[in-house]
Formats: sequence, C-alpha cells, structure tokens
Amino acid sequence: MDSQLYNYWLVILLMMTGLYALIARGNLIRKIIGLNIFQVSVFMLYISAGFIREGAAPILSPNVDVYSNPLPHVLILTAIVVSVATTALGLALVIRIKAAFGSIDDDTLSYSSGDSATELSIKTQKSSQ
Amino acid sequence: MSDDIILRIVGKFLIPLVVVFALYVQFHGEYGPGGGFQAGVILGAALILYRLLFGDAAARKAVSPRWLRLQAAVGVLLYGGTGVAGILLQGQFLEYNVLLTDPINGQHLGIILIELGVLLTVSATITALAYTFSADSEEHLSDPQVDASSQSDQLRS
Amino acid sequence: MISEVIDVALLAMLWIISLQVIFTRSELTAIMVFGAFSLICAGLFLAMGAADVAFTEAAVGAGVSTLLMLNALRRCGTDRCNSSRRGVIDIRALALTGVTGAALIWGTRDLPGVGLADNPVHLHVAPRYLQASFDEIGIPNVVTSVLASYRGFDTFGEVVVVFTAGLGVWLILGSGKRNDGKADEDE
Amino acid sequence: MIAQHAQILVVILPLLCAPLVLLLGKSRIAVWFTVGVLSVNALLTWWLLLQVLTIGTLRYSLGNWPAPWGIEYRLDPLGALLQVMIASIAAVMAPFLRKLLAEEIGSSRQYAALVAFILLTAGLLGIVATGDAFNVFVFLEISSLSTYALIAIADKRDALLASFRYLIVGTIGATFFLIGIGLVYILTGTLNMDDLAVRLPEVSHTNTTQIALIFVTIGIAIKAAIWPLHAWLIPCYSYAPRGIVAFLAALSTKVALYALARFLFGVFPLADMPIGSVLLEILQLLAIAAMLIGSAAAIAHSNVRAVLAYSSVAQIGYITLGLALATSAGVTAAIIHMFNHAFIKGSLFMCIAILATGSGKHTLESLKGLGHRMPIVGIALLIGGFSLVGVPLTSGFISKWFLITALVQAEKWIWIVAVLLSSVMSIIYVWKIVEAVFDKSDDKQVRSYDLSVDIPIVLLAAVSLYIGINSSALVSTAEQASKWLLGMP
Repeated sequence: MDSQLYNYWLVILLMMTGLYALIARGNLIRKIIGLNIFQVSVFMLYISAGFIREGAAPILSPNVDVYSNPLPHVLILTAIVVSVATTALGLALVIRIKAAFGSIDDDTLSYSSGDSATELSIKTQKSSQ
Repeated sequence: MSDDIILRIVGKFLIPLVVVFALYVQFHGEYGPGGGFQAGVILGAALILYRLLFGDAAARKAVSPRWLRLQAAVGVLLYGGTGVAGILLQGQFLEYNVLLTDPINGQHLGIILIELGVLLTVSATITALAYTFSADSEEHLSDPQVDASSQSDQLRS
Repeated sequence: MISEVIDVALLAMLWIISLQVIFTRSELTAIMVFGAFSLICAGLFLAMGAADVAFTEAAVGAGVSTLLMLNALRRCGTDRCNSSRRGVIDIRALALTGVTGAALIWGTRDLPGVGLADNPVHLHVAPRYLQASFDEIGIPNVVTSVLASYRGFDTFGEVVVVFTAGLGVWLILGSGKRNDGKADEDE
Repeated sequence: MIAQHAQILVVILPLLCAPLVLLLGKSRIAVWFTVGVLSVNALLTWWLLLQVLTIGTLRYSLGNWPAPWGIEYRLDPLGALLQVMIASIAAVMAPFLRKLLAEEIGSSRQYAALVAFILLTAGLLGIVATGDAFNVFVFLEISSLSTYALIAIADKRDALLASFRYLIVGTIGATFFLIGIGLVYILTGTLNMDDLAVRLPEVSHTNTTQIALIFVTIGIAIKAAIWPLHAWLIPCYSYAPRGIVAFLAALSTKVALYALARFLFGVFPLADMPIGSVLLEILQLLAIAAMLIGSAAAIAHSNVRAVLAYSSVAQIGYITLGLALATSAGVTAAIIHMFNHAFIKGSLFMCIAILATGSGKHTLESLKGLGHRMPIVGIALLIGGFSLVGVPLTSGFISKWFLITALVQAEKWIWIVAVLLSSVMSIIYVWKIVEAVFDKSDDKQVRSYDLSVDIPIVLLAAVSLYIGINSSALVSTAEQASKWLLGMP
C-alpha cells in the first residue's frame, strides 16, 4: 500500500514549497504566486484521491467500465474559481498598495502609528460637503 | 491598439472563431469537458483580444463597463431565478425536474439556463477584470500623501 | 507502471519548477514559472482522468491568473525584488512549513493508496453519480451533471464568488476618478 | 409555500438582492429595497427559530436530491439562533451603514459597497445554514471576499495593507480548512456533515482523522481570531471603514466560532479520537491566554478601535473557553456569550463610529467630552461598556455568570481566577474610554439627532439591557442548542 502514497507525498512537498514562498518572500506579488502554488497543490490532493488506475474521464460512454471519481473534480472546479477570485482581489490590493506606499515589499510596509495621519486628505474634505 | 494591419486583419478573423469556440464549449459541456465557466473565460479572452488589437476606447465602445456590471448581475439573477422557478413550480430550490413536464427535459432546460447564467457572469467579470487591471492611466491611483521622494527610488526597471 | 513513472517524473518536474518561485530574483520569471506550473498541473489533471479540471486549470491558472499577475506587475513597475530577505533561508518559514508538511505526511500514511478502485472514496456517494446520473439527468458528462444539478448550489455559490470578486476589484481599483467623486459610473 | 422554503429563502433572498441592488444603481430605491429585503429576512429567521425550537432540526434538500448526493440545508437550534442574530443585526445596521459609507467613501461607490455588504450577510447566513462541509467553504469565501473588499474601501492606506494581510492569512486558513475537509472526504467519500458524523467513528483512530481535525480547527481558528491566530484582526478593526467594522466585529468571528462548534461536536467523533481531549485542553489554554493577553493589550492601547479589537480577542477567548469545556453548561455559556457579545461589540463600535464622525480620529484624546454632545450615543456606549465588563443587569453579566457556573461544575478553579482577572482588566480599559467620552467639555451643544443612526444604536443597546433583565428566553434557547450540539436531546 505504502508504495502508492508517493503521489500524496509529492503533492504535500509542492504545497509546502508554495507555502514557503508565501511566507518567506517579501514581495507581495510573489506572495500571491506562492499562495496559488499552495492552492493548486491542494487541488492536486483532491484529484489524486479521485483518480482510479485505468479509469477514464467521467464522461459516460458504452465501451468504458471504469471512470475516475467525478465528485472531487466538481469540488476542485469550484475551488479553482474561488482561487482565481481571491487572486484577482489580492492583486488589485497590491496595485493600490504600490500606489499608496510606493513599495510592494512586505518588509518596508508598516502601519502608521498615528490614527488619521494617513487618511486621504481629499476624501476627508469631500465627506464634509 | 495595434497599428499592424496584418495583426488586425488576422484578429478580425480570429475573434469570431474564438467566440464560436466559446459557444461550442458552452453547449458541448453536456457531452464533453467544458461548460459555462470555461466558455465564459474563452469569451472573455475574445473581448480581451479585441481590446488588445483595437484599443481600449474601441473596446469600451463595443462593451462598456456599465454593460459588463449589468451582465454579471443578470447572470447571477438568471442562475438564482432558475432555482426560484423550481420553488414556484412546486419543487425545491434548484430542482429542475419540475421545470417541464418530463423530468429529463426539465433537467436539460435547467442545466442550459444555469450554464448560461455562469457564462454571462464569468465572461463579464473576466472582461471587467481585464479593463480595470490594465487601465493605462495610473495617476488617479497615486496617493496624494505619498511624497515624491519615496516614489522616485522605486524606479521602473 | 509506465504511467506511474510519468506521474512521478511530472510531479518531480513540478517541484523543481516551483523551487524557482522561491529562488528567482525576478518577479517576471516567477510569474512565467507559475504559468508553466499551472500548465503542467493541467496535464497531470488530464492524466488523472479529470478532463474538466484540466481544461479549467489551463484556462484559469495558466491563462487568467498569469495575465492578472503580469498586469499587476506592470502597474507596480518593480521587477527586481529589492527585499532584504532575498536569498536568505527563512528559518521561521522553514520550520512552519516543515512541521505542517510532516504533519500532513504523517496524516496521509495510513490512507489507502492512490488509484485503487476499492478506496472508500469511490464506494460511497460517487457510485450513484456514475450509475444513475444518465437516467436521472440524461447527459453523459457526469461532471456537468454533478456540477449543475446534484451540487448545483455549490456552483451557484461559485458564480456569486465570481460576482463578488468582480465587484470587489471594481470597489478597490475601478472607478478611476476616485478623488473627484463624480462620473465614475462608466469607468 | 414560504413556510416550506423559509430555510433556503433566508440565504437566497440576500444573494439575489445583491445583483438587483447593483442593477438599481444609485437610486434611493436601492437602499430601501435592501432594508426591506433584510427586514423580511430577519422576520423569516425569527419564524425559523420558533419552528426549530418546537419541531427540532429542519432539513431542506437543494434540487430535491437526497442528502449525501445533493447539498442539504440543516438548521438546528444553535444555527437558528445565529441566523436570528445575523439577519437582525444586518437589517438594523443597513441604514446606519449607508449613512456612514456615504460619509466615508462618497456617494458614488456607496451602493457598490452596499452590494458587498449584502453579499457578506448572505455568506455568513449560508455558512450557518448549510449541512455540507464543502458548501461551508464556498460561503466562507463569499463572506471573506466581500470582507476584504469592504475593509479596503476605506480611504486610508493602512486599510489596504490590513486588507491584503487579512486576505493572505484568511486564504491560508480557508485552504487549511479545504485540506482538512479533503482528508475526511478521502476517508469516507462523503461531504455531508451528518453523514460524516456517522462514518467518521469507524476511522476515528487513523492518523488522517487526527490531522484532518487539526487542519479544520486551525483553518477555522484563523477566521475566528482565536489567540495566537488573531493578528489579522487588530489592523482590520482599526483601519476598516467605521461602519463596516461594527458589522464585522459583531458577526464574522461569531460565525467562525459557530462553524468550529459544528465541526468539533457535530462532525468529528471527538470522544473516540486520541487527540480529541488534548485538542480541547489546548483550546482552553489558548482561550485563557487570549483573555489575559487580549485584555492587557487593550489596556495598553490608546486608539479606541484597537482597544475594542483587543477586547474582542479576549471575549473570543471566553467563547472558546466555554466551547472547549465541551460540557453542556460550558457550551451553553459559550452560546449565550456569542449572542451577547455580538450585540455588545456591534453597539460599541457603532457608538465609536458616530462619536468619531466629526474628527475622523479614534484616539482617547479626540473623543474627549463627546458624550455630552451626543447623549444618546454616550448612554449606549455606557451600556455597552458596562455589558463588556459584566455589570449586573446587563447581558454581559449573564454571560459571565453562566461561564463561571460552568467552570465551577467542571472544577476548573484556576480558569475561574483567570476569567475574574480578565474581567478586572476589562474594567480598566472600559473605564479609560468612558472617562474620555464623558470628560468635562466646554462644548455642550447637543448634536441634532439622526434617526437612521440613533435607532440602530438604541436597538442594539436595548438588546443588551433586555437580556440583562430578562434572559430566560435566551438561556432556554441556548440550553436547547447546546443539547442538540452535544447530541443529547
């Protein structure tokens, strides 16, 4: 049995590589890439679980008996969409952070201690109208 | 916008093909891989290609951002509306069997409707994302509070 | 046996590629590497009988995500990562991922092997989809049946997620004239 | 017909309301439409709660596919109580939010923010309503994505950073949750929570189940901001738009705690699992640490929103402690505090938001004497503060009373000392705020009243007072809910 688990373990190695990139690298875009690799590897975990040797893609056809499990496929289709949605939102934030802080290096980004020191002056004026 | 005449002419032929391919993926989803989501991405890609070849202004004229928001909202409503139709026809939410007298036909109709909803929302969102992400003017994003010095040392590479 | 060799070879290749994402200095390289990573993943999905997932991963991971990343990079305008962390092994991250990975490997040790037809995952719930979906729904692609009908509500949630993301990006980035407070209807 | 479908309508009404509001655009109808839908929704949840309390668990098969094959909605007393809380607070806060959003982000994108708020509400309701583990993930992401967007619309650059960091941490949490769900799915082949509860005992001793439990717990704990995974919460609560933070502080962590309770007691066979009791012990320790460290940090800060954020970390500790006792009394106390704290923190953040409207600042200094200018807000703040401390005749007292009773029953004497110590610390930080707000002020001019703001604040504060005086309905509901949750009806 054990010999057939290498698939899971390689997938876990991939996950951890993504997670490492996410934590260790300072650039925010790189963090998003790491996050994506982490998530895609998790998808691979699901698909590996649904895999059956000699099994065909689950599209019914009269001369096929064994199909791979369709349920993980459906779950991962949803998860891929969720992942790209998160990526889009994250990258939009990165663009705004670059505009606001002038940097996308996590080490140089920090909250300003003063409360309203960083409020956009124009906005504050507008709200008083 | 591309000034290369060859690119534009090839593009003119290519874009309808991409759209047809998207529709194929959409409606072939019952028999092979594909469906609303994949078709939506491809349709979005066709619009992005159009924008690359004919420029931002032309693309916005063809498909305005306001229209895209409308389309995305309609997609969600179509999906949810199909579900609500199941309730109105004495079934459960998202029960397609009751949509038509024959349950199998009902399932077909239901799946076609919701896949259409997926297509509308996904293609609109992908296109809208491309519009907002590749907006060329950046001045509106610059923060008035960030002084010039911090920006000047972040030179473009 | 051959398929297993290909499988391991592809996974090992993926790992080497993904290491690039940690070590490369250029963000552009990292993005392109991620695109390749996604594409190979799509190939693996296809090899494991997940045609729909492969299609989507190729379109979304290698297509949309990479495109969005490139656009973000262009607008951020810094290719070289001038982080002080570059090249340094991050002990904290290494420890955290090490522990997590070890826990996962320990947790998967007593799982049934990959690819066996009598795994519990194939014996419950899924058989009905494969056996009855053609009579109950009438279309051959079981993934579409499950996605659109049996678990149609997840897909509704998925559409709402896409809608939310579009709305969110519009709220964060769009409406170009944030500061004059008018006429952002059509931007 | 509505009766039969109420369970699903509660979630799909806001889900469909969101795109409609986007279509309606800037018109005034959009706002009233939203308030209308959310009010109808709140009424539906009340009706559902009464149903659940009389009939028992309600089930609804989506698409009419039976349970493990299709997605099932499942409402037990705890879920119904949570839904009442979410829908009521959302309905009451909607006009308040519109007002504050208009002030903070300008009217042009305000309706889009309103759409995101409706989606957030729908996401939270969906997490509570569903009986399918993967569906929890989908709705968790709907609520999370709308939260990230709503935090980032504040026109402060710190809000962008807070939102981004929350996005990264939150997505790691969601992915951990996905890994955990995947592992139990591989073991059992099912995703339905009740079906999992039936099938997991057979494999309760495998490594995989232990690791799955740990990953699910960590994933949800990040969303619930259980110490030490709370770091995202402080900047988010400190920099998010003032109106949004009131809603987030009231509800989002509570829903995550509900999900934690569901998975700990309703899915995993905790008693049979080798790590089950260890995990509960660890959660208790983390809860104690959260109470003490959170309260201490709240005392140390001078930004009122940071004070309240750290106070939330401490209060989440109380709830976690009650849950981790895993006794009927403990879980009852946790449920009561979940409910009370939602109203207390919601009203406190609303008060602070209104008090800070003029200056846009949230330091103790900038709030000085404002209680005299806005007496209604000031009194609501006082009630909320007293409640947070646990003064008798407020809802906070009821929470603490039940928690301490549960600890006495479980003979956890040291934990009682910690709870009391944390309560004393809460007196200090609440006093700081109250002292500043009611400081002597030269400007005694009373602000003109604004119904769309004052009514929500008064309502939320009134709930705290009412529960403090007459808690029997809440207590009996919570007792019933904890019995269902622990599987001893």
